[in-house]
Amino acid sequence: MTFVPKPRVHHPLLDVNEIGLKRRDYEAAVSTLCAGCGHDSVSAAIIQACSELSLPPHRFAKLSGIGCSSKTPSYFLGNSHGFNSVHGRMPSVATGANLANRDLIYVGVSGDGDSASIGLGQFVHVIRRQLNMVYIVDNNGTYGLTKGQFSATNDRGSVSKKGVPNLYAPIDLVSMALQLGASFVARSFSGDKQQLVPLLKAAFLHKGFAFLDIISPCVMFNNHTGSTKSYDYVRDHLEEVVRSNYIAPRDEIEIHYEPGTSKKVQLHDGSQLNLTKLSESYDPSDRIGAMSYVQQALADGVVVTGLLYVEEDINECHDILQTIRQPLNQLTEDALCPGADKLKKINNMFR
Amino acid sequence: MTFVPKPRVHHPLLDVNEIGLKRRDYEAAVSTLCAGCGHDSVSAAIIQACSELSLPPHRFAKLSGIGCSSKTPSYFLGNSHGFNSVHGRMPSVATGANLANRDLIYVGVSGDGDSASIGLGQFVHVIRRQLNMVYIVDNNGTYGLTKGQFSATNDRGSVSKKGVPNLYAPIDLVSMALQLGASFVARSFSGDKQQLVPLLKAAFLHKGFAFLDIISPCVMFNNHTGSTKSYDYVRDHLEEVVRSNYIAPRDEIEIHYEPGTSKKVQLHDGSQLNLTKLSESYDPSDRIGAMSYVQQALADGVVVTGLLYVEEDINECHDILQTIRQPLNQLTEDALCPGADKLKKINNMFR
Amino acid sequence: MTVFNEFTIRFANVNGSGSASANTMFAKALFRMGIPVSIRNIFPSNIQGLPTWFEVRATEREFFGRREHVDIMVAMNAETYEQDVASLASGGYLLYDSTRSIPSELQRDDLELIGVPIMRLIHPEFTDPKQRQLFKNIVYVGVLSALLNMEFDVLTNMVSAQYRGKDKLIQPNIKALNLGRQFAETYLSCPIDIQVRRTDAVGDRILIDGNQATALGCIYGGATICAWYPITPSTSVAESFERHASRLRIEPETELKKYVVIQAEDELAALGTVIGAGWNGARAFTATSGPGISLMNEFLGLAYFAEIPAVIFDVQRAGPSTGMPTRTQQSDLLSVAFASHGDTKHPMLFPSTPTECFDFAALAFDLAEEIQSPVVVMSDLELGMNELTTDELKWNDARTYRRGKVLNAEQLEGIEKFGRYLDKDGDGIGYRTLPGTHRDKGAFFTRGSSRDEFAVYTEDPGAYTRNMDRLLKKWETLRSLIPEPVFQNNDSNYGIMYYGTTATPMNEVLSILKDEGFEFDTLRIRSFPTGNEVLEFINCHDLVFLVEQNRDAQMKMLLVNDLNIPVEKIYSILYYGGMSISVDFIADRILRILNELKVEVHS
Amino acid sequence: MTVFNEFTIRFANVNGSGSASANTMFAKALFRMGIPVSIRNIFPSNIQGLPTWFEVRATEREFFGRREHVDIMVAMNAETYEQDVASLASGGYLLYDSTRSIPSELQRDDLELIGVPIMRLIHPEFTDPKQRQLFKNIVYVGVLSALLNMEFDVLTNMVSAQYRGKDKLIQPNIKALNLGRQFAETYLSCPIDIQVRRTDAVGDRILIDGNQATALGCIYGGATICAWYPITPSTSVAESFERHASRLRIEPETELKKYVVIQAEDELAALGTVIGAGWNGARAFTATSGPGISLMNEFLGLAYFAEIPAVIFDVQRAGPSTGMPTRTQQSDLLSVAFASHGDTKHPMLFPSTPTECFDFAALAFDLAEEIQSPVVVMSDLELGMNELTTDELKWNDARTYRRGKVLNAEQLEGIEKFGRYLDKDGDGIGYRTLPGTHRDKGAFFTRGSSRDEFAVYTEDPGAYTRNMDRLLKKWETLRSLIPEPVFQNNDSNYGIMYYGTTATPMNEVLSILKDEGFEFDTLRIRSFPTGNEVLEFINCHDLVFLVEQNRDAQMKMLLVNDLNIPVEKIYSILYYGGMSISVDFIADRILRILNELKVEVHS
Ligand SMILES: Cc1ncc(C[n+]2csc(CCOP(=O)(O)OP(=O)(O)O)c2C)c(N)n1
Ligand SMILES: Cc1ncc(C[n+]2csc(CCOP(=O)(O)OP(=O)(O)O)c2C)c(N)n1
Ligand code: SF4
Ligand code: SF4
Ligand SMILES: [Mg+2]
Ligand SMILES: [Mg+2]
Repeated sequence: MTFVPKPRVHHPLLDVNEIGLKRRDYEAAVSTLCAGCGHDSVSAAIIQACSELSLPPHRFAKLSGIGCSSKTPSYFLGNSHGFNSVHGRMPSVATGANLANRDLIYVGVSGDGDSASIGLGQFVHVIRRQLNMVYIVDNNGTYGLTKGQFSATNDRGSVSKKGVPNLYAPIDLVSMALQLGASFVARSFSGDKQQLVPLLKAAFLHKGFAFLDIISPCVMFNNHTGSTKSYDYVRDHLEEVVRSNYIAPRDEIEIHYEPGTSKKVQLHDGSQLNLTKLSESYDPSDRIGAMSYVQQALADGVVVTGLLYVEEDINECHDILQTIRQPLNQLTEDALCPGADKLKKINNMFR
Repeated sequence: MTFVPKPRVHHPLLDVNEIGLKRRDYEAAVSTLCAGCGHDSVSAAIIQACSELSLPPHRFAKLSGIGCSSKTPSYFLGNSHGFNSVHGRMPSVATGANLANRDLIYVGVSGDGDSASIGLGQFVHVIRRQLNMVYIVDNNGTYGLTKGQFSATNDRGSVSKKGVPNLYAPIDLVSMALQLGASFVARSFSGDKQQLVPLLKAAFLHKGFAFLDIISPCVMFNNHTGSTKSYDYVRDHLEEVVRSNYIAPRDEIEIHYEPGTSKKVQLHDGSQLNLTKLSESYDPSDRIGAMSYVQQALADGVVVTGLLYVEEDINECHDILQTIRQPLNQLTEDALCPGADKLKKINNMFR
Repeated sequence: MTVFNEFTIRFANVNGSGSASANTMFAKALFRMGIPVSIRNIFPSNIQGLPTWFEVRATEREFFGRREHVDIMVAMNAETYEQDVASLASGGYLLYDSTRSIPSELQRDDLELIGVPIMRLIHPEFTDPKQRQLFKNIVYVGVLSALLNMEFDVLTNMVSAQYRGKDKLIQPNIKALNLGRQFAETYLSCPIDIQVRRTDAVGDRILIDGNQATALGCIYGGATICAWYPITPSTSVAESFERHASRLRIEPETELKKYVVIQAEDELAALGTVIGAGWNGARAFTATSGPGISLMNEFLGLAYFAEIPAVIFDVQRAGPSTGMPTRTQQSDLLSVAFASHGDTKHPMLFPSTPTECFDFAALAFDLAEEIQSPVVVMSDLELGMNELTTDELKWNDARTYRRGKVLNAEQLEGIEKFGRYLDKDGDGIGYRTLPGTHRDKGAFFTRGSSRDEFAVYTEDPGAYTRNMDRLLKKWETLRSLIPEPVFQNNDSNYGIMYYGTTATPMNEVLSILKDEGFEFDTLRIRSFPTGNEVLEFINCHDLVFLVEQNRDAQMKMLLVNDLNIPVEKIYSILYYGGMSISVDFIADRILRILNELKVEVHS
Repeated sequence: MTVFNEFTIRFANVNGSGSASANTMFAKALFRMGIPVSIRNIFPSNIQGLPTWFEVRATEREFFGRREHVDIMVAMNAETYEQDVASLASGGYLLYDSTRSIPSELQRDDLELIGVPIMRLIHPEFTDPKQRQLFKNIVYVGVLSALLNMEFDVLTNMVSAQYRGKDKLIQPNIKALNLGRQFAETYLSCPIDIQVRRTDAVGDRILIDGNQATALGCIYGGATICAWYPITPSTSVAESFERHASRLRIEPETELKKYVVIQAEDELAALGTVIGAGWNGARAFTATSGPGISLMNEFLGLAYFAEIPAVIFDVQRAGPSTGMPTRTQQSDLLSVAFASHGDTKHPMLFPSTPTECFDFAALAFDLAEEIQSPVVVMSDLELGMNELTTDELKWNDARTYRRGKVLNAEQLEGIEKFGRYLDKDGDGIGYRTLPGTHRDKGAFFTRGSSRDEFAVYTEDPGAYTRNMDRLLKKWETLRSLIPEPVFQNNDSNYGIMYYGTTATPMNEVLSILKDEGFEFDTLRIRSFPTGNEVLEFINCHDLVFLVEQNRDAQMKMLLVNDLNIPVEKIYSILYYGGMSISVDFIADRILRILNELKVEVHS
């Protein structure tokens, strides 16, 4: 994401971060989700990532659709504006918001029902527009808020709480995002903070559309044996292929990895991502290869995680549209209204 | 497609086909499209394919959305019912129709605006449901009926009639269909009848979801130099990777191809498809490989055509749902209403 | 003085804690003792951890409506304790968990306090925290059984029946019931002044919610295709349909299904599927709520104009937008009646009881096919999701489905030139054909654009106007097909009109008004459009109240315009807070207006 | 007797043949001679090969409305020849291509026939078939120039101006004009009895269509974001906005854009984008037509309830459903007014001229931000896509944008506790803040679900009801902000009300009625809701006509309910055939009703 103060070395032991804020400045209202819900872990990870990056909370705009997942923007960054819109249509609202003010950090939180069913068209088209935002799907394979129907990301044969198997093949949002050319595509697991927090940091600093599919178990309706989106199942079938490490611009820490398996990505604000390939055959800079890998793994029942693809220096939506640097919502009358004299000339075009 | 009389050897020189019908029995109202519109060639190919296969026209149901392309069902198979529904929502209407009567042949015609923008969600989900139908997109990269705006399948940099370049990357419906697990995926060109008619025949006999992305130039708004969906451009950039040949059950013709480059697919009615690989590195039975190939070609500006992927013996929607053999719309009161006695017992459940 | 079989009890719990099933057991036990009950489950729009209330009204007088105050409060949620205490009527009973003491400032002097140390009772008996949580609820049911003098074996039998097969669960449940009952019998003065006793006031009625009755109506009405998208409070229509159909609609030889349920990707696709099926001659429906109705607008217009049968159940909740998803309202009337751009009108049915949900569901399929148009059954959360004592469901085997004007191959043979949109019968309804019917006759093109009588596309103003006028004629035909309003004559000059769930409180309201000296005739509207009865009712009365659960007097607006009714005669009683409209609210508003108008006491 | 500057001419062509630009050139030439003109392009819903008509009315008397019959017919389409001949007034002129002879049964005795062998004239001069096709149209313009006595250099100057830069095209066009003119001068008796002559009746007016004027209004009104989805007849709003903005809204130093146009994936996304932008403080709009309105329902409800400014242009076409996409109607009123489930109401503005399209577009942005709600400008195909002689566009540089109640960081500093939905000013409108404004004050959560005054989610019936009541209060505030109706007083006891494009024929209708002895007061409604003027107008007149272009008397329905107006006083004149409502139709219906009511001749 763009236009945030450059974060400096993070000192986790200090009470306040680089911009003088405490962790609780990044917190918000108490969650009303079920105890143990994966979504709360995602919110916690967002809080940690933002606070460690020293991003100013009030420069965020949080957007969501409808669902348990879509409620979560109430539970992090309480000092930023949030917009809980309608089911499946967050991407378009985010588009409008972003176009109006390119200087904020946009984070959208959606659910698998919200994004893979009713919102699928908008999901695809916001990627096509390369909107500069972080798009998170709290993926639990179920419709939590309406009490446990299968969602379109649920795997064929995965079993409902009542023992009924899902009949349809899943829609894999990661494969879709890869195919559609999202410039940052990651998958993670709400139960794996170690992996999730660095990924979120990278996403917040990425310029362009950063997509995170976060498997986030629903303890109420989809955490039983037989479900492929339960904590246990995901832990057992997870394969991390790329580990990402965020390195702040002035961070002195030297990280050593096996040569050939590690790769540095320069972020536009000067910080770096260090990507470590944990799988020989995976290359996070090869979009088509990544797609094949992920699809093959899906067929094999393996949940591939990590920063699966990243491409810096792409043209985000404003670059494509060639809008001015200044946020459109800050243009005043002088800048917008051509005035009476000009109108006289315009009238002449119609004579 | 299912439940059609078995076609026999076709004698192209006879006036009537196997079921005693003439070509004009497959025709319909005169087209009101622009002279030279690619869509009319697609309609002509449908007429030819159906008549050569001796399929009974009145057992078809034709469905469409809105657009020049979506008008075309009025221009073929005049003795079958048609339903010109609303923009982008043909897939759901087709779903309902098919569920109501599994014994008809369903052909949906859509446009790139209709399927890749407003109808994208429905397109994806009808594939997920594996609906037994032929789904044709007359792909011209533009909104014909609303006079030439770019559609989402248009290539980045392709230029409008007024000279404005398209800013966004295209949505490739073929890649999408492959990724989502459609069991029959083809691309063709309205200007290539030789390729198109056999593909349509194969599609009509395929059991499951058969998708055809047919590049079909709009002579009015998208056939100029600089457009990547013009007749000239497509002809120059076309690469046929698999040639398909339909072989009727009792067809005696022996086809010889180089061993290793040819492959026979048994259709469920006993007929066969003979697929000839024209490209060394292409395998129409490898879904993930096909996806990579097509995506790579797209990046290289090559239009890959042919029967790109086919899988027989899959479970179509009715198999998945385990509906009875008899069409639901033919069930009578006896079969549907449990009756007064049963209701007495049901009442007892609520006491 | 002891009151028998007449009281309202409210349980205050935390949601996701299993309280609903314990509370339902309590209510059902009363019902099994022959006492008519109504139930209201007031739950938050979340899954776990927030306040929730469950109200049971036992009423031999058949006063099923909601009252503003309750007689007994089972206050199990510390968070809402204050407002729960406040909602008790004076002299009411407050049952609370005395394991922890309650701050004295939260007490009221005019209440009977019944402290039961539930946590403490549970603790030694159950070790698993989840079980402790669950059985807390059963314990207070046990306590109530003693306080109210309920037949204990009705409860224990219910437990046994419920867990048949899972026998391990029976014992702990009965233990928990006993824990409560024995504590009460030992330490509390039982029974209290509110008591129950076996009666036969229920008769052959049943206890069922509207959504389940609707689902059964769909099965009996011959629906084969359900396409839906989950949304509170309509979800259980589709889910019940699937459950019942999976037993009632299986082909025995093959175990294959004579029905299909499609969980669509959204509401647009749900209605699209229904329309495709209706076009192809199957009875199909969808169930949704407000946001779904909004999304279905375009397809509703298509079905109206292309004349396709479709049945839609709108289980209304509090709008606008996401509104209050778990609260009830009657506020989608305008939105449904005029759904979609252009000149459109859609018929609506308004059931008032679960039994009527069943009847109207089955009827809706007849209607939709007869008029070849969408029919929307307007239920609401109150009706759809709460069990109510209601007439048993009835089906007349002699009844046959009215499938409307559909020509088969034989009939087509006899027709010179088929014209889909000809008005052969002068009722505005044309003959249709289904795909695949005939080799070379009767095929036509269905479209949302204008066409002539032979289904040929046209932009001719004359053909377009004829078509639109025919649709108006169909609207008039419809008036004779829909259920007429229910009239209750008390020879009064004043009238009250209401519809749907505003019917539930009405008999008690009338009784209160009568006590104040006012008698009323009533008219329960059951459809839009209506027949002429509504106009007559208004004309025959000096003043007429119209009770609705919305802000904008939506039914009034529809009536005024559909029937050219004098606006000034109608007084709207409008409640839109999201709870079901209360007896007190209606009676109070009517009395206030009568007072303002200086209407004299009747008789 | 020669008539000057008063006639209607209709061109019958085949679409996609380039006729529209020739016909427009003809109309514009009249306009440049100082004669007020109105234009009606009647085109099919396809791209090429079907019949299309283009009508020009030249009228110094300012009678811009459509008449049922025309004075001159340029019959260039054999397919529609019969109906084209029929549409001529008695004594009218029929110009046809005499290259091929016309069957005599298609002739009428009461017409002046003007045969011109256009194809034959063209053939030797142009060889390219496409050119032949194109220049046919220019030839008949040349013929007309002689017949009507037009100033020829007005035409030749237009050709030169139009093709400046593409000089190669100038000569053949002028040649074609000359071909026609010279033929006429040589072989026909020129001029005919219908003639034009230079005048200054146009004054400083312009010739522009409503959509283009709307687009300019958006630019002047400060819109920075346009999100849209193509649909006839609204497409040219967005396309004109983009075209004009690309010249008027470029940052000179960087050549970057001070605006954004997003062609969304559908109408839902288009309005979603507008709402996101409005929430974030940019002026944003979408333009659509009926089907788009249907799809926008859910988002309209969100914007109403979450209180987000949004401007929507609904360029209406004939519904329902796909209807007649290239025909005009005023039939989306109910659909827009009550869009979305739950208790919702949306304000509408009704421009009658392109100038008012400009004014109302700019106004809509002020209104939307002031009332924090969607505002829908209701245009139609007739107004949006046809050029009309209209007042020049004016802008007062002293005017400032009214941005509504938005708190900046400084103002927030001064506030103890910010409450987004507090009604501080008693007008029902709260203060909002934009994202990113202040480090730790003023952030709040926007949602479509219910909340209290401090934007905290709640299901409390009291808070919900307060909020809904405040929205009603806002509705009342709105009445004072919208454009008042235009009243024309003729001291009559009878009134006519109309709105939008039904205004266009009205001055001629009044003149006809006056000739019959009836005078009327008129009221042109410009908004919904209205101010009290409408109620007063109805109260002050014995009978009132309300003219609309829809079947269901949609405006009447809105007025009756919004103002509690006595229904029986209003007589609806309804036309819904899809052409623009004609002078003849209105006058005829009004006279018929007056006759039925036995109203005596006035004065
Ligand atoms: C238009 C519309 N349809 C249906 C609903 C009901 N609804 C609320 S949340 C939800 C599903 C949420 O599932 P998901 O997005 O996966 O979120 P989760 O609760 O699982 O986190 C649905 C269908 C709605 N609010 N709006
Ligand atoms: C809801 C809705 N929005 C917009 C339109 C207007 N519209 C008609 S056809 C069309 C685009 C058609 O493009 P495509 O599907 O590619 O078909 P083509 O004409 O190019 O064959 C649009 C936007 C509509 N009919 N309905
Ligand atoms: S229902 Fe599931 S998704 Fe929703 S809060 Fe509970 S655990 Fe989380
Ligand atoms: S506009 Fe284009 S797509 Fe439409 S009919 Fe003409 S050529 Fe075909
Ligand atoms: Mg989910
Ligand atoms: Mg197209």
